[in-house]
Amino acid sequence: MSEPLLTLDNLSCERDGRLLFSGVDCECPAGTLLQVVGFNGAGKTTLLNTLTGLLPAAKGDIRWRGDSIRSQRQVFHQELLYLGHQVPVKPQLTVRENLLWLGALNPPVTKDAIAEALVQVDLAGFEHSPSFALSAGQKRRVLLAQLYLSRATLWVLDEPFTAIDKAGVLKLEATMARHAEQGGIVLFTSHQPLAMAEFAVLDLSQFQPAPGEAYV
Amino acid sequence: MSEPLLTLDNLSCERDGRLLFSGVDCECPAGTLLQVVGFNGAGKTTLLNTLTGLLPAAKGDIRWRGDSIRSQRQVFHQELLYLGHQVPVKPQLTVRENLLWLGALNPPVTKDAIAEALVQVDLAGFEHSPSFALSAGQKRRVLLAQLYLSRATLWVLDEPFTAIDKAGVLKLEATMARHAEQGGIVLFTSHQPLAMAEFAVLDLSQFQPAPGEAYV
Amino acid sequence: MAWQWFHRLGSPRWFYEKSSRWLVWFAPLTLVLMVVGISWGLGFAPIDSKQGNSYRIIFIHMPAAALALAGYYIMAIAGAVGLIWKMKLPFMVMKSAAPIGAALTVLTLATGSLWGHPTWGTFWEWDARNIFMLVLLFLYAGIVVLAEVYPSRDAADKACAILALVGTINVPIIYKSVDWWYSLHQPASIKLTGGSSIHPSMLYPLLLCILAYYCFYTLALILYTRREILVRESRTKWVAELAQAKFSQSQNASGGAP
Amino acid sequence: MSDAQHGYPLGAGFRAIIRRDLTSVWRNRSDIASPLVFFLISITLLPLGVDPSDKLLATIAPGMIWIMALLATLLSLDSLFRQDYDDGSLTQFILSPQPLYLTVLAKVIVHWLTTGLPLAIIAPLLGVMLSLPSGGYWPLVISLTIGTAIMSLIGALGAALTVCLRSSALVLTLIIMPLYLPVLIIGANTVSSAIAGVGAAQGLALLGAALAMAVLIMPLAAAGALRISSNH
Amino acid sequence: MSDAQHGYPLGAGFRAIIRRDLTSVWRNRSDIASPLVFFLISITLLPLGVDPSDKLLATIAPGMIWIMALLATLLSLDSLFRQDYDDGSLTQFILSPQPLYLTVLAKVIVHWLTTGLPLAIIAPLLGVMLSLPSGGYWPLVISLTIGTAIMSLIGALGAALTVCLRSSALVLTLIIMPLYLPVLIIGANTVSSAIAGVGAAQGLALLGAALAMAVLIMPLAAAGALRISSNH
Ligand code: HEM
Ligand SMILES: Nc1ncnc2c1ncn2[C@@H]1O[C@H](COP(=O)(O)OP(=O)(O)OP(=O)(O)O)[C@@H](O)[C@H]1O
Ligand SMILES: Nc1ncnc2c1ncn2[C@@H]1O[C@H](COP(=O)(O)OP(=O)(O)OP(=O)(O)O)[C@@H](O)[C@H]1O
Ligand SMILES: [Mg+2]
Ligand SMILES: [Mg+2]
Repeated sequence: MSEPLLTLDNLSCERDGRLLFSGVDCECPAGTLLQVVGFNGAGKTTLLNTLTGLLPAAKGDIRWRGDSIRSQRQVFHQELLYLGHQVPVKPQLTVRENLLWLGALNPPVTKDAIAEALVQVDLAGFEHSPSFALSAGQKRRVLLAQLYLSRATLWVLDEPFTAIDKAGVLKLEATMARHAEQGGIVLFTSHQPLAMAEFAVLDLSQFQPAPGEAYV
Repeated sequence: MSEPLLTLDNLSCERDGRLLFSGVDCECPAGTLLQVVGFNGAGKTTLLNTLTGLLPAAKGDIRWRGDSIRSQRQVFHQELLYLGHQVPVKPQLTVRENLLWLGALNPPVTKDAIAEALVQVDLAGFEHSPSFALSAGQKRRVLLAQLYLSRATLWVLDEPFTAIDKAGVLKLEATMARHAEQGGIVLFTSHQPLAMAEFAVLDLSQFQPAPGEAYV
Repeated sequence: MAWQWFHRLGSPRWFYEKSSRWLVWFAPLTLVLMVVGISWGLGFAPIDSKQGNSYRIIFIHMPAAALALAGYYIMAIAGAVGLIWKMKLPFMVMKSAAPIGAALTVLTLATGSLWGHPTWGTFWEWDARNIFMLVLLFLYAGIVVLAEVYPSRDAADKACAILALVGTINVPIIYKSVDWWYSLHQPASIKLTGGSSIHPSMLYPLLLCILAYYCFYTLALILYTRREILVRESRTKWVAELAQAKFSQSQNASGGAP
Repeated sequence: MSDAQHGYPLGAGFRAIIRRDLTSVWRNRSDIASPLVFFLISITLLPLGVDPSDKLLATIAPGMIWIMALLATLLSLDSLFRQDYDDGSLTQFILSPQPLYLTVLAKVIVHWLTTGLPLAIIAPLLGVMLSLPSGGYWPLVISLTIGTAIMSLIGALGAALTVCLRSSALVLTLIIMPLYLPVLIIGANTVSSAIAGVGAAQGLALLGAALAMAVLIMPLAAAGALRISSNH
Repeated sequence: MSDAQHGYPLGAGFRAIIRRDLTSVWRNRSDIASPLVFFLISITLLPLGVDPSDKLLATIAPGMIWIMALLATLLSLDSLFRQDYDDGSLTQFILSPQPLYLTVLAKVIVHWLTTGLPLAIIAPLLGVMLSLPSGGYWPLVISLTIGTAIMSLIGALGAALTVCLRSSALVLTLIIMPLYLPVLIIGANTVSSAIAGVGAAQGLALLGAALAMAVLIMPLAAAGALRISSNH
């Protein structure tokens, strides 16, 4: 087997001193498509945030291409695309202007690439609409357009299907599967039943601390 | 058949001068469980907002117990519970304090009723947690606890299943079905496939204006 | 090894248990120093020829002013140590130092105003050092408030540390600029000038008072930090056991009484 | 279920909002402290920026204290409805059977209790720092007490009108300032004339009348403005 | 895909943020107008609150203009990172390979261009309203230009520290005011000494040195603070 790109090594996370889960081990070689599941409050969002370096881990380590992410933050971030709960789309800017700045945070984007990405998320024709006049689902689609612009290897998506209609969900699943096929890694959370054929599942419910051990 | 409680009469809505849908007719007698569906941007949220009186209708009328809602706003609001995209939960207050004020906007709530409602939404034990320390799904559950507190007849729920885990979705569906059985009305939107047995569907895609007619 | 020792020092539990032992002799010592120093200054030092008895406020006022300033640097250093070595205890020390420093600043301001009434004829004068003290109070207050309002404790610690560190650059700048501004506007103040003019019979009690204040400051810092440790670690096992022990002790005591 | 229409308790929502907002403020205690701090600090800035000789300070003291109280109130206004708007609470207020007038009034009362009143209480201290002549203290406190209440009421209208704007803090200033001017002029004058020995009764009477009018009109106008802001 | 590691364009994100923020401000044009309006109005309030005789006004003019510029800057700070925090843009900044220092610097530059600079440009007008003596105009403009830049930089730290607080506007005041004091004192003095004929060179040199230091330190500290605020 190919060497794992991303490794979670005995990872534990806590919030305000309360242990959420502990001892998560996981190796993701290129081509991984992994759904993180668990009940509300299990710690999925916390796991994803820790993985990207936004939150500190309580114990354990996260390695990217063999080295701890803390020692190579900038290199790691070049290969990372993170889409969270929140929608960083400025209401007063048009759809295209939003993608221009979001894109520029990672390697350069062209206007053509943006037009192409907007077609992919069914927002063609909305390039010049101000973003405050979009519906909930359309706003999230602007965010998802980044999937078609980014050259990142690792996609970390927190509930990417929120507010997306049925056709949109199917298309998004296909895109995620294709990224994995092409040697990328997709980690995502979702509570919805999915139509995709093959993906791994990491169930956080199994890593919860025993009743008395949340506080050490 | 029993007389309809809620009637949409040839309803059309527009946003910024663009016609979203037109000619929606719908009668909801007691016991209606109606899902509003449509692609992203079809106008579901707009329809629900118009229905509750938050947005003006472009054409047509909304009647409650036979009279236009505009002529009897206060009476109508006493029988209405609206849960939207947004989560009016103050981060600095505890879960219980939030439900106390939310509940007080409608007929009085007791602390026991709140404790009971929190058990229903699986938040028992979180009464005194500050709300900012809740996960996305837990925050929405605080909002949903209102379903168990309210005495309203008409429930209007915009994507109530967002961020809720599988067990939670099943329970919520059951609650909605029971409310309808007991003579209430539930209008909701959702893009998720549902497990519920019987509910009516209003597909907004069928009421879209013809290509040239969005601007009149 | 030295490093091991250093990291043990960072452990709140270790500090809590050790400091229990220190307090046994340190607290009485501080008390004695305070009583002796202040009663010597207020009761037995000779009367000042120009100011009469009102000058005696200096025994409370001057050490408080000195410590209020020193306390800021102690707080900032604790914050820096916490940030650099990612230890919990220094942050707790930093957080405890803020209210103590603020209290000392208030004390300086209050005693200064009291003193100002007989000497300047007014409670408040826009004098360089008064302004500086007022600004120091705001600097402390900023840290106290920030620590209070931050939603998460870890974040609050680091944020306060950053603010305190930036403050250390700013404190001398503020001092200088206030001084500069003041010298442009007003003639020399009515203050007693320089420590050198002080007679030994007043100097010794003053020095003793300063020593007593330093001890008092350390004591207050230890007590506050211990409290902070208990609050933060309240849900850990060792605190639970401690509470259990205390509880059964008191239970035994009350049980044994009849 | 139609029994909900009868015996509907009007005061419940009013009390709940007051309790909610007071609890919120208490949780974020800095909310009370902060207008005070702004007030204190900006008064402290004064002698730093201008020549701090006693006579000059005493001349400008009543005016400056009033101006700074006005600015402090203004600063705290933006947050009056902001959070309720952003998180959808406002929608719930509007869709609740409680009259919106009462809800707004509840919020204004909490706002005044937590900003205006503390300002008025702390004002004498600042008077000392600016060497305010001794005749001015009581008129200062009373006029500020009434004046800040009027300003909270007027401010509610401004906050309601601008709540749907992204960056409202300063548009608010523009809308509200002209309405605050008369309050400022009457208030500062009341204090000055008390110091000059002319007596403060007339000024205070005027302020009282203005307060009565503001209580009647402003929450109504603000409620209307909120309905408009929410619907878009 | 590892070629992304090579030839990574550093300036792209910096320029994109500047362009984005300028466009945003231009869309909400009131954002520029509003600190100006606050500045104008509060200076206008002055003669209403205090005795408007020429001599008195001229004495307090440099100090008052500086104080009001400071307050206007302070008012506009709260929104510096607020929206980026609320909508998750900040997370994207932090997770982007662009150095956060540059991103913060870009935001500070836009802030200064849209608040500080206009204030400095309009200041002479206010000087006329307060009968500022003629020697003071140039020192006023130049000292304000440099001073507002320093204040934007310091303010970025305050805004970054308070961005995760619910009601930050006034905690911000508390934190920032003491840090602004030296700038105010030096700035106001520069103008006064120029009017007194002593010359403004020393004050301006001091301000320049402070600016250089602030450019180096403040965006770094603010970047650290943003990482802390975002991670909770
Ligand atoms: C609210 C008013 C006052 C404040 C904020 C204040 C503040 C200070 C400060 C900051 C120090 C410096 C301590 C040091 O350098 O180590 C100090 C020392 C001192 N103050 Fe005050 N002071 C006030 C009023 C007064 C008054 C009214 C007097 C007497 C006329 C006075 C007499 C002294 C003396 C004698 C010292 C110590 C000797 C020296 O360093 O010069 N102070 N005060
Ligand atoms: N505030 C607004 N101003 C102007 N136009 C708007 C506004 N909000 C929404 N729209 C437009 O109205 C249309 C319908 O929006 P609405 O939010 O009702 O859609 P929806 O059916 O709820 O979609 P979704 O499934 O994404 O939630 C969209 O095309 C959108 O562009
Ligand atoms: N900012 C915070 N401070 C303290 N505790 C928090 C914070 N955010 C979340 N928590 C706690 O951490 C736990 C996990 O939260 P997290 O958001 O990771 O859950 P999740 O698995 O993503 O849930 P969901 O399915 O609802 O999104 C929750 O129980 C919550 O109470
Ligand atoms: Mg989550
Ligand atoms: Mg919608």
